[in-house]
Amino acid sequence: MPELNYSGAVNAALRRCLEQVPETLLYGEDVAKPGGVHGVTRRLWKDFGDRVFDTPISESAILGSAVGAAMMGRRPIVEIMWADFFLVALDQMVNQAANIRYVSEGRLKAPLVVRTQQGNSPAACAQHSQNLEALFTHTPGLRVAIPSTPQDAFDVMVSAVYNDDPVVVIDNRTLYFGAKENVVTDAAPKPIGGSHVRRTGPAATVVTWGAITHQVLATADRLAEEGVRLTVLETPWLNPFDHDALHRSLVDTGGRLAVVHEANTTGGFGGEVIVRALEAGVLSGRPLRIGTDDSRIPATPELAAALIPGADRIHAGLKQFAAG
Amino acid sequence: MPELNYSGAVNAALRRCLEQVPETLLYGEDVAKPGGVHGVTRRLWKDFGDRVFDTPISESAILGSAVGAAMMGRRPIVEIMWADFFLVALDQMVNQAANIRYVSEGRLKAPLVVRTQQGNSPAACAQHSQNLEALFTHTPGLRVAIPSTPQDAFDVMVSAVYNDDPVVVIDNRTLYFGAKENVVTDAAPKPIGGSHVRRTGPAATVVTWGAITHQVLATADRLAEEGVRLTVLETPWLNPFDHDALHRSLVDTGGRLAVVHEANTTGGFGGEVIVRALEAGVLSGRPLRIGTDDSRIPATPELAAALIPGADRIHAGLKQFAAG
Amino acid sequence: MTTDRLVADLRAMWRIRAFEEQIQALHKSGDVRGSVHLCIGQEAGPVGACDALTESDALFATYRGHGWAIGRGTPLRPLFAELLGRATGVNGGRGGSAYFSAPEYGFYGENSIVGGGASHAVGAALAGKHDGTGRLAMTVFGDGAMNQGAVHEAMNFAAVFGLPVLFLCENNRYSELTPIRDMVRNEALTERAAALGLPATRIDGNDPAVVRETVAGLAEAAREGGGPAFVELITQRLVGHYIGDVQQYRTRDELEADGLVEPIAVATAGAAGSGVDTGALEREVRAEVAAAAEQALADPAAEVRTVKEHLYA
Amino acid sequence: MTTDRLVADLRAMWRIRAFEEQIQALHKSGDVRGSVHLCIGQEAGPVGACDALTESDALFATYRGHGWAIGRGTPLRPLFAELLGRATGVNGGRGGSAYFSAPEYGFYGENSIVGGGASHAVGAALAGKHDGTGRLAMTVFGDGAMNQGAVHEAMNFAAVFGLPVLFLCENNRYSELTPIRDMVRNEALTERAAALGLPATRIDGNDPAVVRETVAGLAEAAREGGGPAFVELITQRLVGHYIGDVQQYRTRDELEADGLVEPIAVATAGAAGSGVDTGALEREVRAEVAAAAEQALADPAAEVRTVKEHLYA
Ligand SMILES: Cc1ncc(C[n+]2csc(CCOP(=O)(O)OP(=O)(O)O)c2C)c(N)n1
Ligand SMILES: Cc1ncc(C[n+]2csc(CCOP(=O)(O)OP(=O)(O)O)c2C)c(N)n1
Ligand SMILES: [Mg+2]
Ligand SMILES: [Mg+2]
Repeated sequence: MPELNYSGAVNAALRRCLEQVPETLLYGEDVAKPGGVHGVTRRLWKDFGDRVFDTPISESAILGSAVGAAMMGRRPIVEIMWADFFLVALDQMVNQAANIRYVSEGRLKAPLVVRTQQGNSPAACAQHSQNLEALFTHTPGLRVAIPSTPQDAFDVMVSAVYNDDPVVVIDNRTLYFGAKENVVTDAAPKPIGGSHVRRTGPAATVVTWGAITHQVLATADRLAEEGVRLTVLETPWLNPFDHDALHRSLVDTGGRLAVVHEANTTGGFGGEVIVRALEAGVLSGRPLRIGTDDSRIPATPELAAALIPGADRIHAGLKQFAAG
Repeated sequence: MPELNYSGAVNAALRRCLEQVPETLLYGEDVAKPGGVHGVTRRLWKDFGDRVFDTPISESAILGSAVGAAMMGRRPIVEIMWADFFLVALDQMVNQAANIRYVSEGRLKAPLVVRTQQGNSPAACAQHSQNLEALFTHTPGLRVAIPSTPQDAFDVMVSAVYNDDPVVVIDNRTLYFGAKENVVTDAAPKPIGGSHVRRTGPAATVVTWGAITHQVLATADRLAEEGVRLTVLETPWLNPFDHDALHRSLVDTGGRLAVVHEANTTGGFGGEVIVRALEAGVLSGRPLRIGTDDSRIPATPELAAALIPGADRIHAGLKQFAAG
Repeated sequence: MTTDRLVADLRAMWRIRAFEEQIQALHKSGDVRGSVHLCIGQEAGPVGACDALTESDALFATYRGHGWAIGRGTPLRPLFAELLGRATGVNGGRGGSAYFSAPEYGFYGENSIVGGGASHAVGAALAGKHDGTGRLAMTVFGDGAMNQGAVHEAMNFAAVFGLPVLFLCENNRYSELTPIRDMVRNEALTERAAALGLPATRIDGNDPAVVRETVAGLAEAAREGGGPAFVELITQRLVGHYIGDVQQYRTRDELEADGLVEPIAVATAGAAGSGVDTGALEREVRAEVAAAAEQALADPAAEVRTVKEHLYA
Repeated sequence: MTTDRLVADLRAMWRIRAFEEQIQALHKSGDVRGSVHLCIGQEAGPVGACDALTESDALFATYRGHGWAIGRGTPLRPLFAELLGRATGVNGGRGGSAYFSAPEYGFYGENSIVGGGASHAVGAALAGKHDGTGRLAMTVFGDGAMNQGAVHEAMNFAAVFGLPVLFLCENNRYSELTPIRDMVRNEALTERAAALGLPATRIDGNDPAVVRETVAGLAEAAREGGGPAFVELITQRLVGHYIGDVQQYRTRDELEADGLVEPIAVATAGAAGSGVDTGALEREVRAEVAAAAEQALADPAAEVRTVKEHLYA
């Protein structure tokens, strides 16, 4: 069982898929010879030849060619370097990839995986800081994942590649060079979906995904020391979303639900999670929603920190919520 | 007070703005000489010369040039023929227009208006049927309106043009040739925002926007005859959204909230409306959300009708809700 | 050209035209609903170009794609059925006139986003490089689509990787209601492709023989590793952009001139000159097409029961 | 060229280089944070091209835009302050290295989306057609941006409407870590613009005099109604794509060769040959730049209190 950090785990998953799934291709801007701007795809080009290649700065052609190749039986894995760049070619995801299976009445399919990364990192500009998962979760026909650990990064990628629909896998670049952990790399591919109960406690259920999960877990631990025990449910898959697990969990936590995400609050996927719980009748009282304040993201880290939920805000929010 | 149908009202508003606001420009694909594919911009080119012009099929250049012109003090009004086509150039809305004021710390602004129309009409294909308002309501920095009557279509356009931020105005083509009504065309421009209480009744508050409003109103009238009186709040502005009016209304309707929209349900703006009411503590019991089933939209009208809420589904849903 | 070939082409073009005219009639009668884009006047392109394609090749078209689907050999009945919203339609009525596919005939779909399908063809060729077929991919779009960035990206992408993709631009002089000459500064659209490194040629798109020969030659070169190529077919639509477009933006003179050069008029004159009974040919084809429409009309409606299927695997 | 001009150009280029080197140092010290794209080696472009612009003209650049902001006359202190996250920054620290603007100096902003700013320049020129200024707009982007559909659309749009827009492509041979020659089939990028109807020329982008003369000529033609034009500046960056890029993709030979032709080396040799004390000039500029950095470092931090302002009017 290799010890891998997040980027190493993604790399290992890509390697495994390239080895075991001959239909895979891997391409995007700077992913081959340079090994990716974050080094995630290092050495794959050396080992898999022309199945791994660099492309022009042409997001529409990257995504569109992946759609076309997938229609013909390939399983392309392509990279959009920053989630913000999806926006120059979102058509290929929403108008094209998402429609293919349904509109052809199942005669065609588009089993492609798009890797990207998103979110803010210190001094990233407003055009390199957005969290855009809600654009994809509002698009029927797409699958969406957003892992936060090396193991999940590995598993999500393998599941995505074996899945028969277009999947968007969203990393957060601040995770790439985090701590190493032992990663199981030889398990059979799992179906997509699922969630993890990362902490258990009766005070409330906190749902979270992506990089901010780590802050939520740290907060939960801190609160546990302060005598407040929370359940934390991490949902690396947003579509399919594990509403069942959440709703079961809410039974044990008195229907008290908090959602924490880095995306800006209004229209973020957190709202959907809350409404589904409400509709299912498993919610009790007012929920708590912690997201980035509705704003553009300023470059100066101290300014950004005033908008994006950090440790203190999450701690204060959850503490008050658990008490209330 | 002229009698105008919806398209006539938009045309009149554009004419008024072109007359009274010399900074305005109006352009897009087929909007000038042909007068628009739906005839909405008829004759404006004749009367305003080169301030109204046709463009290449280049959505990125249309939107981007509007951004640039707006930065320099113009007030461009541009058309994206179908909301679905935004997706080839969403960058210009989300990464560009939305950032300009904030990132420049108020030194620059981008007062542009983008007109579009959306939704399904009989036999429209999956790439011409989407309701995409949630993409814009999740984008801080943009304003979003979605009127349903000639008067609102007129007022929204005038308010949008006088507003200093980028505004997306979303029509629904099935409304263009509806009934005529007397339209006040000479009132002073109003600030953006606001909502209309279209029906009053104690059973519940129903929030709705866009073309489906007409079905909600017809349903409310039908239910009133059946003895169930609903409050219907139409919100032609989604950003700014009139949460205050809604929350006030909920006080009078026992906190019972239903939302009806044509956009697909998961991640639709309806969820946000519900969560805000919940967070504000003005919601009681389970709300009702009626939206299109999460799906791509099939071309055959009978198939589409099985997914998109129509009169019967809205009636049944609201009736059961009011009873429950 | 042999008379046989001429007759075969005329027949093939008539099949497309008669199909489109039948759709016009079915639209009038309310059986076909919604927005429909006919290719009347542009039949020579599909008839000439599809001959260069083998079974494993892939074609990607636009909303004006009925003729191209027929060109690839898709039978008429399931096409009619698709536009009529029948369960027997090529996509069970999900696609409709503007966005159907028939992959079993190598027709990988129309596209209702201008320029949206060009990069799909690039991907299909890319797939062919790895799946052992060496597949040629062809994509067709209009003159107006040349102004869409996605098309530029697709051509460059194919060029960089030397992929066997043929980009066919059907220049019918209009984008919806706007003439292309008003929307470009340089009307030589081929130069755009040439600048990206594609052999690019403008041809008479009204002559199926010219189209066939040109496309076949480029297809061969592409298959041999020569990379993508671009062909501009000069043609015209004799009808509106969509059914209902009354074409106020065109003069009667222009429409009349177009009528003189349009492919069926020209081929009919040629065939008649060789002694062919073109009237009989036309009647024969029309009967065949009408029969297909009749069958499709009798087919069962698309099943509402299954409307939620096929969103995901 | 006169010695005065040579010295002025060398001084102007040194101001940019010294600014960038100061940023490098401030990045190392942790005062400037995050991703920063330096234009070291590319100073001749802004120094030569900005001279063609008047006050009411508008310039749109990319993330590699420090030199262009300086070229337009933006003072150094508020630029340093912006990158240092100071309240006195040109955008109060909202923009940062990659996305700031200084409209009071005709600098309408960097852009961190490749190709994202090209159409803004088109709009600025369009505005000028209606606001009485007849404004010229200039946009600068890299070689890699030529593969972005948005740039193609912007050039075509400007061409169709004959707008006075100068499209400057700084060809430094790389897009991030990938050479442009691997990403195009035809390396003559000017042909792309020419195909759209723009006069297009490739020039030595390392010589400020050549840039000045070319751009001034095209600017004049554009102002006189000649429409947009395209210039490819052949240049090089002497540093990584961003601070921290160790450039494993470049050989030592290549970097050495670049060092021989880069603008400051060439201009220094020229000036020294005319008897100029280039060492003194360099020291003088460095002192000025260092002083501006010092001042900016002493400026107050961006105010968190105001972080929610300016989202909407
Ligand atoms: C991205 C996008 N923009 C606009 C449209 C609307 N539209 C549909 S067809 C068309 C004209 C296309 O003209 P051309 O490419 O010449 O093809 P033709 O219809 O003449 O075959 C336009 C603008 C669209 N479908 N997609
Ligand atoms: C739409 C988009 N795609 C990708 C990127 C990532 N990216 C940033 S700079 C760059 C390379 C650009 O190269 P070039 O245009 O040659 O400019 P240079 O950096 O050499 O000045 C890339 C791919 C981006 N910022 N925007
Ligand atoms: Mg055309
Ligand atoms: Mg470059």
